[in-house]
Amino acid sequence: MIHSPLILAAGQGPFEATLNAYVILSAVLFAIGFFGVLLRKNTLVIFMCLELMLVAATLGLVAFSRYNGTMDGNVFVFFILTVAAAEVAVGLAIIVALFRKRQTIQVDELDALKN
Amino acid sequence: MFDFYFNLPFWLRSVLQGLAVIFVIFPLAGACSLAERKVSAWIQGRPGPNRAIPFWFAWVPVLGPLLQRLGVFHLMADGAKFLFKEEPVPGHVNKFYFILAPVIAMIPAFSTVTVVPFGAYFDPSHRLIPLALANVDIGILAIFAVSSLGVYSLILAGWASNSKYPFLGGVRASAQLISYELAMTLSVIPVFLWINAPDAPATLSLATVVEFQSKPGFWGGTWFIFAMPLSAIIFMISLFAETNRQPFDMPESEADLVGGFHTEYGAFKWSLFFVAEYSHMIVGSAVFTLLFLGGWNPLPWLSLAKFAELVHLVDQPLILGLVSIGIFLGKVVVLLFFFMWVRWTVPRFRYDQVMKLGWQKLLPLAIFNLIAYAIGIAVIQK
Amino acid sequence: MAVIPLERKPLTLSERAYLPQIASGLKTTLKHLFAPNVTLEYPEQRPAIPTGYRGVPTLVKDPHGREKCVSCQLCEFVCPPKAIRITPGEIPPDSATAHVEKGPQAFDIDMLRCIYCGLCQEVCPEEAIFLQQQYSMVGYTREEMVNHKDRLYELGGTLPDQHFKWDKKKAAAEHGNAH
Amino acid sequence: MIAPAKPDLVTVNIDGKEVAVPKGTNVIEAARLVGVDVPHYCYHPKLTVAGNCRMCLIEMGMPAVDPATKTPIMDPATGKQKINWIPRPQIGCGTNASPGLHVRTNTPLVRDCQQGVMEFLLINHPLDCPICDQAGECKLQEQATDYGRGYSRYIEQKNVKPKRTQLGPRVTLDDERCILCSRCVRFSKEIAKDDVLGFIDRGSYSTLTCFPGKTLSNNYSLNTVDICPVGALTSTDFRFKMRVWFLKQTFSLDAESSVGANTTVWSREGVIYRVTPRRNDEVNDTWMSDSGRLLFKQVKADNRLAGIKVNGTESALDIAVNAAAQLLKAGSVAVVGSGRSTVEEQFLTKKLAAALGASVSLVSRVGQGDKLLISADRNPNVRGALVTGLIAALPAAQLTTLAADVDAGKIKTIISVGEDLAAAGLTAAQLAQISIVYLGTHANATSAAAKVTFPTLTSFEKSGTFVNQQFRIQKFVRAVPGSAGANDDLLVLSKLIAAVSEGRALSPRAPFETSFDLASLWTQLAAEVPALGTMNFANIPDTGLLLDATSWLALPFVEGETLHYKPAAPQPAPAKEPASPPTSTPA
Amino acid sequence: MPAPQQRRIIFQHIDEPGYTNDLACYLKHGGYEVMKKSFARKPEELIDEVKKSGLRGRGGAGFPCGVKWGLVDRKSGKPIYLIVNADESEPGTFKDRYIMHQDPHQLIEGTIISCFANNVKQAYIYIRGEMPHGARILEKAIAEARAANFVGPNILGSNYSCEIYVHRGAGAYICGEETGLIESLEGKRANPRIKPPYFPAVLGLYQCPTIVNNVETLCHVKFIADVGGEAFTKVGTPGNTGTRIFCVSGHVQRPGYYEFEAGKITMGQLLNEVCGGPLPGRTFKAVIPGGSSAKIMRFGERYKGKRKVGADLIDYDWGVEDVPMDFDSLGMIGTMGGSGGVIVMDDTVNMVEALANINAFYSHESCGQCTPCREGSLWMKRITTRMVHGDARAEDAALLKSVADQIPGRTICAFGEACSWPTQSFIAKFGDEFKSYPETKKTAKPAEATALI
Amino acid sequence: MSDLLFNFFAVFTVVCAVGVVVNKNAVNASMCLLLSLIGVAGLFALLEAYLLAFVLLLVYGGAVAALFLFIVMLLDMQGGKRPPFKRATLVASTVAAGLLAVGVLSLRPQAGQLPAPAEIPAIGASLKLYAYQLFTTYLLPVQIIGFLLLIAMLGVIVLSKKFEGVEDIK
Repeated sequence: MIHSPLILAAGQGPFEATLNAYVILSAVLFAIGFFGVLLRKNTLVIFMCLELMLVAATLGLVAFSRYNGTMDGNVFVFFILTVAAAEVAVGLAIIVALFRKRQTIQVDELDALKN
Repeated sequence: MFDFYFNLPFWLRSVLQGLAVIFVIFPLAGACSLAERKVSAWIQGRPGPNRAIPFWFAWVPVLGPLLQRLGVFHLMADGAKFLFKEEPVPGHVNKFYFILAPVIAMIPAFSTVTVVPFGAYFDPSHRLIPLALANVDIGILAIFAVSSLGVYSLILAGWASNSKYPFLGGVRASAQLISYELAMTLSVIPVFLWINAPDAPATLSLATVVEFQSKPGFWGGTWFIFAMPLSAIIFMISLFAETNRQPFDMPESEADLVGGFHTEYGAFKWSLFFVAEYSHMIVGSAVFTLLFLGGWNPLPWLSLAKFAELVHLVDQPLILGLVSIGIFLGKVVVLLFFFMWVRWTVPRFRYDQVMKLGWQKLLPLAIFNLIAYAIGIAVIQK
Repeated sequence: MAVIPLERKPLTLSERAYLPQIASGLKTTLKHLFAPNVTLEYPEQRPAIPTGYRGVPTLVKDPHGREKCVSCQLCEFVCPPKAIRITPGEIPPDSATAHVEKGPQAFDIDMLRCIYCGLCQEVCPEEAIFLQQQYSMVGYTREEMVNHKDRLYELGGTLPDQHFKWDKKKAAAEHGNAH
Repeated sequence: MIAPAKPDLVTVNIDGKEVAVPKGTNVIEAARLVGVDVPHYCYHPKLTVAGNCRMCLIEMGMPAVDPATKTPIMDPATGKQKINWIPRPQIGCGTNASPGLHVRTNTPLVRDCQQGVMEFLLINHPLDCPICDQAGECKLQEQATDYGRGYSRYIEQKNVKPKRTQLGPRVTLDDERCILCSRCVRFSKEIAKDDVLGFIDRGSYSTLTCFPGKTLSNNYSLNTVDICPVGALTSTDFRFKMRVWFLKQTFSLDAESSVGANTTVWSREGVIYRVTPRRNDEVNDTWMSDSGRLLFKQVKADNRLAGIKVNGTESALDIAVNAAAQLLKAGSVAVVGSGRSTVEEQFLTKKLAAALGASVSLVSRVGQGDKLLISADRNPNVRGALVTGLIAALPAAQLTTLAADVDAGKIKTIISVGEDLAAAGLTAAQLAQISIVYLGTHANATSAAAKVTFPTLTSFEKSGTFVNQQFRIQKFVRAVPGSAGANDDLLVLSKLIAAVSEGRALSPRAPFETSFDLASLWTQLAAEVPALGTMNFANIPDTGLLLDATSWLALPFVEGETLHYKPAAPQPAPAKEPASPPTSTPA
Repeated sequence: MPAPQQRRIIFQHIDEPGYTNDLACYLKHGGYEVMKKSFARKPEELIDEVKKSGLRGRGGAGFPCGVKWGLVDRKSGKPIYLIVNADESEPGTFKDRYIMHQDPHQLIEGTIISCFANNVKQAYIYIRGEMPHGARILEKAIAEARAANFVGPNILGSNYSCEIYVHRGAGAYICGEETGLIESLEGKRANPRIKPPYFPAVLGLYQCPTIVNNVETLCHVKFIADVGGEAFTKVGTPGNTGTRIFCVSGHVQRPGYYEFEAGKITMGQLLNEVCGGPLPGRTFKAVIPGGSSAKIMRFGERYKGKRKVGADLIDYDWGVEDVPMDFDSLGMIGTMGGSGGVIVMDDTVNMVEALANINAFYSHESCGQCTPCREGSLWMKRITTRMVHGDARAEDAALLKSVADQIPGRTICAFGEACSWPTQSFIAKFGDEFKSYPETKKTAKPAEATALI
Repeated sequence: MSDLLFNFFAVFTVVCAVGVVVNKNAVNASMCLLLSLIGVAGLFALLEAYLLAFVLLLVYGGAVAALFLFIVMLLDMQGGKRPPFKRATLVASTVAAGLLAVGVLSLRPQAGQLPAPAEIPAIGASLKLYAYQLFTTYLLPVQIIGFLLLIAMLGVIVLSKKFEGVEDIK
């Protein structure tokens, strides 16, 4: 059996996919997304990282839902997905509009509020 | 016999199934290309490919010339040619994605096949068991989900080619595929609304759809194409668009884009795109058959079960299975022919017309269709 | 000129729905699907070449089998893709056609260049070069695609015209004309 | 020969256009000045007027003057002096400009005359243009299209006349094509002074032929071919070789003697087919010698040197240049230049000699001048060597001094730029004694004996300038690409100079730089050679440019009188301008 | 109106019984007296007399002799030559031959007088090569005259020397053209020279001023020197002074040469009365009044116009018979007096065949120097020959006329006119015969005459 | 078996997620995002939420990531240059990573107390349950989400439409 270091960190010995593992994974994914948002200057990549954070959240929700035997989490994932889709659509539209106006989407270059 | 198969280890079964997919779909797609050439030739009043024949086969008295006239060997010759041709990779491309794109094209094309049921047989307890490689409960969703990934191959191919026309082709492909996915999805919802009556076990399984169309009674035995013609039309049109078939083959329209997204491709990589396109066609046709044409049921109001009784095949699972597969494949083949038929009938749209049709015609129509059927079903099933 | 604007007739519902039109289109193509083939299966069946067809340029001989070309090189001059190359030469005095004085030593037409325009035939003052009915000209090498003089004569054969311009000249020279 | 200070010009009116021409100019030439082309066959500007083709018929008139009162009669309609038009058409070639002459060249009468004459000329013409070498440059063809009626009304049998007559070793006659313009007869009589051609028989049966027992074999016989307006006289050498419309024309010079006759080289795809004279009224009119026309054969000669050789083995240019430079740097070098080299090459030869500190000698070639276009000095460019300063005195026929030096052991190495040392008086033993670097075009004793041989280009394969006997600098342009293995003399010389002057400063600009492209070489030439002043290669007119020859008039040149040249008696400086025609200045 | 009597000036003694061509006989009839008389006068006076006389050249063109002499360049310092044009070869003309044969000394005397008048030291008699007999007679006569010191150095002690040489021509019609004659005399092909610049009066023989006069003209000069210019004008009519010799040939009863005062006799008188009219049973059809190159006249045709008589203009309306035989009247009706060779044709003659004969002559005699005449004459000959040989086409008449129209006025010498005028006039007058000739030829037997062509 | 798959998908997802962050090339980044999403979908499948897995694929894989890729290509920018990390960033990152590690480790002790998945019935695949929940308990949010979607759609249309007049002001 292959043990990923990540999973090994969550428990001792041969690991079973417990809720903890999913939560940790979710947290790590969220952290990675967060790092991305902080570190990257490219609006598009930042946006992708945002999506990554959303997905991390859904992963947690699904895992909780699964381990708790309720539907609530799953239903919320539905909402999240819907909102995410809407967000992406609007966000990308804004980015495109921005690019058209400024010819750049680097956040450090987008430092003027007007024009 | 089936036991033997089911007793095999899971991984071996997976491998076997995978191989089956490849070895069935690949030649089938190839045959489609031949069929396409033949159909186009016949429609245009010419004989079509009828030259190639291996020298050792030319001696066979009747069969040889016949197969030659049918152009069967062109299929092999083409295949061999694609395999052995030099693989050109232009210097200006992004090599990684350039090579990746045709591979990606294959993945959704082949994986969707796994969830398509293609026949049925009666088990010893006279239960109708659908034949599928993976009979999942959410079949249609799986198909939509996985086939929607096909757009990546086009986008990547167009972008990685790093030249003008492929890029335009890729852009067109992505926009078109995303646009028509909406109408397509919406058009099938009435079908599942219908079959998922409040008291029925909720499912998205395609086998269930077929099962529903094999029930006794008028509404049970009817095919959905009669019950929901608008859905069927919208689905069919969207299917054309999703598979990049004429009149929707804007991503590869040679008149204005040379070859579209695959302009820079040649040899085997190019053939992969084509196999993928034909696989999409096959899967699309199969799904249409399942959803609207009663699947493996021979005729409307004549379900496979009744048919089996009529011809006394209930106890012959193997034969009945083959018969049902035959019926199913027959419908698929007719649909494939229809694809080709349309191709040589309807001229290609302009790109703005494609978009207009997708967003301004089909999408409202699908929504209207959905609402109407939702109300209708609600009223009926109350 | 009076311009009469014509209003386009508004489309009917069925036309706007488009599907009936497609259906009728499909009907048409289906009809053709079962119609017999109209094409010619080329290597086995050959088309009937119409008169005036401009095939491979060839050199022809007169009804007595004599060379007509006098290597005036007008064809070489007029040839748009410069496919013709002639090496002129003097006809030896002991030849039967010595009175023609000049004839081609070599006459090459590069069929890789030839565009079958027929200007050579048009310009030929001796009516020695003709674009005849030969239309398929193939070879495996570039050299094979250059038609040399003997090949050109082989392709061209003999044409039954009755000009005999040089015979008349010779007869006049032999007869002479007294003052 | 001295042009009058003020030529008396007369004003004539041609087709309504006034033009002032020198008195005595005929109507054809005057019309040419106003851009009117009067068709003609027998008229040739350098021959007497025969007036027999009747093609140049024009309408002529003089202003009307009352014979009694000598006052002009005015035309009330136009308010100008009335013109008395002569009802009969007049020939343009025989009508000289006189004050007030009025000429009409496009009236119905004139056109009718031209059409009639064209028809007459064509009825007995064999019309065998397809096999006629003149086709393409045939006046009959050209004027038939311009002035002919376009179809034939003649159904009778044409005259039969002798064909393929060998008039001489180089000229073939087809009498059927002859239009009896008599240009060739007049040329032979007036220019070549070899009156061998004439007509026999009468009327339309007139036949051009040689006088009994004579042949057209003088050294100018091919000029009759050039001036023949139709294809009657053809060059035996050029006969049936190539159509003229394929040939590229390049301006060149006859390198046969110091006359420097202007020529046109006709080539196609790198092959020269013929050489014809080019009109230059100051040098050769429109003539050239037959011998000069054959010079192009040297381009494809069998004994042409093919590859650079070092000690008998094939070598590359740079290696050979280094090998030569090694030989030359060893000292005791003599340079043998050539009167056949171009001015540019002589200039570089001089540079090379200066770099080596070597003496320069030239070889003279003196033959019999024919008083027409071959002068006694058979080197085309001895004066170029004088102008560039390569030599200061006229060369001797034999290199006796050099031979003595070789015998004395003073000379170890000779570099010869195009001269055969064996022919110039060095014995085989002397050749064997020394190292020879040879630049030349053809194989000879020197090339055989040479340690390093550079094949170079003939005058047809390179561009350059010659200074002729009148001290007229004339340029010629490359007609065909150089033969395989041969290098431009200028390239070899400049590389040699660079190689031998390595690390040595020998001129104010050090290290010595030179280049072999004419444009930059000419900036250097103009800067360093005073006589060449502000010239450059591009602005030398096609007819050449007279140089100031004052410094060299005292030298005893060997040339006798030729067509446009009278030798100036050697006289002490300051000398007058040499008796030569007025300089034609570039337009 | 009956025909006037012959007025024999040139032929005064010719045909007289017993009149021989030797010097003794000539002297007996007053020979060389005029010469002696003239030597007493100044040359300028003689020229003036000739000018006054209005003598027109008898060679064919009718150019006034005095004017011709006046044009001679006397200032150049070059010798002046006189050439007697005895190259009489116009078909239909045979007057000079008779003068030379029968009265050579008259010619020699006239020549010497003319030479004296123009200060000519050398004169040439250029006699046609086909007249060897005439040449011999002339040579003998000159030898006699020289022996009598009528020719040669210091003639009769007058301190005036003049040599006369007889030059036999090369036997070509074109040698009768004065510049062609000069060329021939110089020993070259008789190619006429271009004028300008080679006017004989300026650049003639050996590029010297040269006078070329016809035999008959010089004989008239002798008469003028005798009687004076004023008296000469009394003979003939104003503008056409002196007598004319008509050489009548063809279909008349009495062909021969007749000398009449110019303009005093009409064509009808000449042919009907003097020559005895047409042959029995025939009628006149056409006549060529001045040698074969003159334009033909058709009997039965009327010529209308105005002419000047004295100061008045009077109408004329002539048939052929009414035309006075002088240069101007003949010129008025579109033909010319020419050399006086009157060729008569009656109704047996087919005009196509006649023209074929004439064309054959001219194409044979064209020198070949300049294009229109060289090619045109042969072409016309070939057309008429072809017609005669039975291959006539309806359009040949138009073609012949078109070809003929392309020649005159465009050649170096007058041969162009000479060879084209017959064709032009034949077709103008007898176009119907040409047009119908294809049919004629089919019905009629080949004419004997065609053998000539 | 499922552990193996979990491990595989977990590592795959994380690696791909890291790829999104660190990739210079935006195309690579979006492709990594796609792969990461597929990994998450696999995890969903492991959690027996098949429906969600495919919806995730459909929405995220089929549309969102494709849109990202589309925009990346349309704007033709290759990710842009990543500015060199400043020291402050490095320090902050280290601290943050440490905090994350602490958080992860803090979860470890509770491992045993959590319910085992085997006991729980698979509910994520049941379409009916979703429908039931959505149209009963969460009806209001569904309406709100629907309204949100409508607003977003309008917003996108407004944003992406070119207004000539507005452009002219500039």
